[in-house]
Amino acid sequence: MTESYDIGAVQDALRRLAAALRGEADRLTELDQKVGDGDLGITAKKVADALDAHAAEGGDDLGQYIAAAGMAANRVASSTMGTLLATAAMRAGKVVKGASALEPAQLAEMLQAAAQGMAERGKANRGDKTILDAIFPAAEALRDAVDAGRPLAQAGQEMVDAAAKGRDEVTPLRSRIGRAGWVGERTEGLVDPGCALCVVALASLAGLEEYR
Amino acid sequence: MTESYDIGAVQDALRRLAAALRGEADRLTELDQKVGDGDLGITAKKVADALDAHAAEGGDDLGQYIAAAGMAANRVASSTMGTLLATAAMRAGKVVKGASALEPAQLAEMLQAAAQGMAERGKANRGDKTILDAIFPAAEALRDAVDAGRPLAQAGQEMVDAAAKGRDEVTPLRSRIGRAGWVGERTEGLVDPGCALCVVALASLAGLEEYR
Amino acid sequence: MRRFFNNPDTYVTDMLDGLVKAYPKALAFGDDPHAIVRADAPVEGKVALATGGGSGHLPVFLGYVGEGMLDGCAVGDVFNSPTAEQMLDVTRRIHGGKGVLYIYGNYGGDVMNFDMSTEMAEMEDIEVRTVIVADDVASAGPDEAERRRGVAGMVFAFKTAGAKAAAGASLDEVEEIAKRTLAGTRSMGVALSPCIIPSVGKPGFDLAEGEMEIGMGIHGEPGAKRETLQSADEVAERLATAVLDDLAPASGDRVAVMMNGLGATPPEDLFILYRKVHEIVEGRGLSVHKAYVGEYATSMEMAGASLTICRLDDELAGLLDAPARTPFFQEG
Amino acid sequence: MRRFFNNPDTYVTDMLDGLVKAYPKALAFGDDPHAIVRADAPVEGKVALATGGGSGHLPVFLGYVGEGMLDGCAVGDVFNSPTAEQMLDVTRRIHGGKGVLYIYGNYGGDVMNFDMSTEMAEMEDIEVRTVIVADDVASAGPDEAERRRGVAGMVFAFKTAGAKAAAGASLDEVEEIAKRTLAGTRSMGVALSPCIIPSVGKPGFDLAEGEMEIGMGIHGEPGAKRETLQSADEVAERLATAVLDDLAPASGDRVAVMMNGLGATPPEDLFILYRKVHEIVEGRGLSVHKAYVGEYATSMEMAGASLTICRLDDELAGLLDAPARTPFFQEG
Ligand SMILES: Nc1ncnc2c1ncn2[C@@H]1O[C@H](COP(=O)(O)OP(=O)(O)O)[C@@H](O)[C@H]1O
Ligand SMILES: Nc1ncnc2c1ncn2[C@@H]1O[C@H](COP(=O)(O)OP(=O)(O)O)[C@@H](O)[C@H]1O
Ligand SMILES: [Mg+2]
Ligand SMILES: [Mg+2]
Ligand SMILES: [Mg+2]
Ligand SMILES: [Mg+2]
Repeated sequence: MTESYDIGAVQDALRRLAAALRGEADRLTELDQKVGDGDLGITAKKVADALDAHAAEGGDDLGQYIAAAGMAANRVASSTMGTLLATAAMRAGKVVKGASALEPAQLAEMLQAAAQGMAERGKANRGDKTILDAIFPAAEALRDAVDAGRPLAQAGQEMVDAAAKGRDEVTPLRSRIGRAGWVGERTEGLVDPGCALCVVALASLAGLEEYR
Repeated sequence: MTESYDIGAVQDALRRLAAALRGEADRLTELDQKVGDGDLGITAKKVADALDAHAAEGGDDLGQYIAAAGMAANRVASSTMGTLLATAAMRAGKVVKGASALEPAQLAEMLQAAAQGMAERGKANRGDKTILDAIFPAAEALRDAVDAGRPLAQAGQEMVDAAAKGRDEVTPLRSRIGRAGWVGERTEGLVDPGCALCVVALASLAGLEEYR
Repeated sequence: MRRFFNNPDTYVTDMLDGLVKAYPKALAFGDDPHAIVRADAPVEGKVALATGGGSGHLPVFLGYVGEGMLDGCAVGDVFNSPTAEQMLDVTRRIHGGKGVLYIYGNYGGDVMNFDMSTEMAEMEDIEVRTVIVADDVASAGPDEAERRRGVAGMVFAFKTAGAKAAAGASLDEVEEIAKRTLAGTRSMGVALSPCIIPSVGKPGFDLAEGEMEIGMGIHGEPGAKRETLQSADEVAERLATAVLDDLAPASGDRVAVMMNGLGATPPEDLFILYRKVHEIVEGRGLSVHKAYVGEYATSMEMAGASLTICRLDDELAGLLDAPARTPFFQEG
Repeated sequence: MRRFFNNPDTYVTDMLDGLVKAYPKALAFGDDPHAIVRADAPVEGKVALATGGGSGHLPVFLGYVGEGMLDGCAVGDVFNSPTAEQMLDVTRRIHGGKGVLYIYGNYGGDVMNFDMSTEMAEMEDIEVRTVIVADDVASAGPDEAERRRGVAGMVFAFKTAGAKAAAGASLDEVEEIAKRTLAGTRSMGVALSPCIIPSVGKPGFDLAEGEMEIGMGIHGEPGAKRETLQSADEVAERLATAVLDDLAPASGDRVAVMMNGLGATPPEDLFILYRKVHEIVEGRGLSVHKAYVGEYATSMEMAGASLTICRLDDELAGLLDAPARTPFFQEG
């Protein structure tokens, strides 16, 4: 028996993601206040509302459905993170266009497309201390676990662990891009808000809500 | 023997007027600060400089020469008083156009033309508490004294006395025109700055420099 | 003072020097650097239009000198009248043989100096007529409307009379258009901050954050009332009601509406005010022929806005739409 | 806050509503009220031009939508990017069959959203090209010029590329004109006060009276240096020197010069600055083809100014002079 996600499971995942973003909004704002303009919590809440609204509607084509969730997020949040999250969802949806159920290999492919989309959209490099430093290791970990045939629950745990490890590895570094790039030296030792959001988001998708 | 003024006497009179305006500038500023915008001393000094410069040049036609003094004053001072003084000089000059010497009757006619010119220019009425309330009585007193054949020195004294009396009579009243008109009630009991300037100016022209 | 200038004494002459350097094909000096005329003045066979007044209100006054509007402008020091001779200088240079019309705001010093200039021009056989702008309903009641101050409404008279003159009309006709325009024009302003005359160096009055002065004049003359700042819609309603009640247009009338910024108010805010004004104007059964939203008559860095409404007939509407080209104003 | 608005949440939509009410013959909404297009869009057979960005900079961005300039604009919240979908809405409405050129300032959020919109438009077979404006020499050195912010210089690209498109040129040709214009365009600004985002309600930074920040960005991004406010001539010299040294035009070159006010700075002050800039420009052997003095790109009620210089060849000069009609900008 292969594990697989249908529309109901996707809707549940969106709702878990929305709840997590909303729950962590204040912490994300605090982190963004230190290195940016402090609007990341607002973005998280706006995106959460859009995802909840989207989850209330169904859809046959899961690819289009997930891409449309990205569009919905961008419609309410055009900040950097709003745009990156929208791009991620649109790219993830694109690779499974036409699917009515998603299997583990597809999930891994989707996360890689999402990471790749964020990289193309933001034109940042790994090591610039952005969300890329969390999402790329996570995508690689998920792909490796799925390729090795490990169960989805364990693969999810490995994905989130990798994201958190990526986040922590860049914390001592200096931000090199976006608003935080202007703050320079003072960002050393501070958690990148985008990385923090990435861990929260992936944990909720994997059903590991307590993970931070 | 009739008393008469030639160009040299007119130049001297302009210089006396300039000196008096300059000497009283601070007092005029103080008076204008109470009821207006406090620029009357600046106007007085600017006019004084223009008159001194004009007095340094000669002229054959005393009418044109005096009218030109008015133009010179207006060129440097376009405030209410600058314009009224310029008008007064232009009108006074006009009635003696072509003259190379001025006799007492002409002086009286000139002062009446000056007063009339100020009234037409400013469209104020006697009793509005403006310079008109000093210059009209002065012009009438001069005319009466000259008509009665009294010596010019005495006629001048009567002229200045009348100006001062006019000034003092309107002091208890409320200003009804110009910037002071906006101050309203609070002008009651305060000397009208234009009246004060009129007394100073006429006294200097009459050679009564100590008169205030 | 958060301002750019060199010496307060050369504030106006530096400004005028920069202006003529910026627009050498459009504007020229008279004999006096305070006399600014169209570069192609005089336009022979056309009635000439002149204005004048203190500096500090750009585009009023000299910003409206150009094709289809004014021929010349005498420029005084900040908030001070130019001299009669400067006005005469302008008058001589723009006279194209068909007379000169003066249109300017109702301020004592300006009136006296323009009157003096008129007398001097007439001695040189130049026929001069005068139309005085007194559109600010906050400055005096309807019973003494001739005492009112002149504010942004003058721009409508510059435009219609300028277009009429450009069309070859006589001095009588141009004068009549200016009068007809102003008979149907009313304005009122609200200030949120004072402004600073460079030679003075500090604000002429106080207006705290969160306060507004309804009806304040463009030099800071006291208004009707100082109050707590209200929402844009409420402010718009106050201005529109005062202006429309005084103008009393008939339902079905066509109007031009000017939502003017006094200096520091962003255009964004002006459109928010205009939005409500438009609703109120239409709510009274009027139709907006044309809207003017932006800075047309300012008071240096004063924050605030004024509303002007001008009732139009067919001829006035056509004259508003006629082409005009000045460094600050273009139409058609 | 000395400002007029209703609710901070409706600041931008109220503003846009007022704008379309004021200019109903010129401007129209797309499906989304943040999409503003020419009332006659799409112009069939013409390359379409679009821009977009945060509100708070009028006339930038949407003020340049009109004949001879841009076809549409996506409008974000104050100092915030519009969304990709709003840009797509504009793109769809203005596409006249010959492709769409995006010209906008170099800000992260705008770039990402325009890129996303491009991808979506291409899925609908609309060809989209992008030219990013990065003219602010204070924001990065010449070695990393592509990282510079986009400021008032974009107006020159709107004008030349818009005129080229109006003349029937292809997407390649229009894109090339925009690039050529910007390759010769440099800007730098100086701020004397902060501005206030209505939803924030207080200034984003402090700048005391008597201080100036040379090189500050139009959202208050830190500049090169905070100093004591100097005379207009000294400020003009600082800006002109920085801009000209970076642009390095050859003696004999023709240039367009824009002396732009950031919001609260009176036009009078801008002409005083321009006067000195003009002298410096001519002193370097350059000739001023055209001067633009006024508010072209603002930051709400910020006091300050920016200087932009654009090197021209014969074609670019002709395109600058070509007719244009927008609610905020007219030429010819
Ligand atoms: N060019 C980029 N590419 C990828 N991620 C970026 C980029 N710029 C910023 N980020 C991420 O976005 C986060 C900030 O998001 P957000 O607060 O929405 O930005 P802003 O407020 O500047 O628009 C940063 O912590 C970083 O992880
Ligand atoms: N319309 C008027 N007609 C005659 N005199 C006037 C008029 N208005 C003001 N004045 C006189 O002018 C004096 C003020 O002169 P000045 O300070 O130059 O005025 P402002 O500063 O208002 O231009 C007043 O004290 C009054 O005597
Ligand atoms: Mg942020
Ligand atoms: Mg942000
Ligand atoms: Mg005074
Ligand atoms: Mg005065």
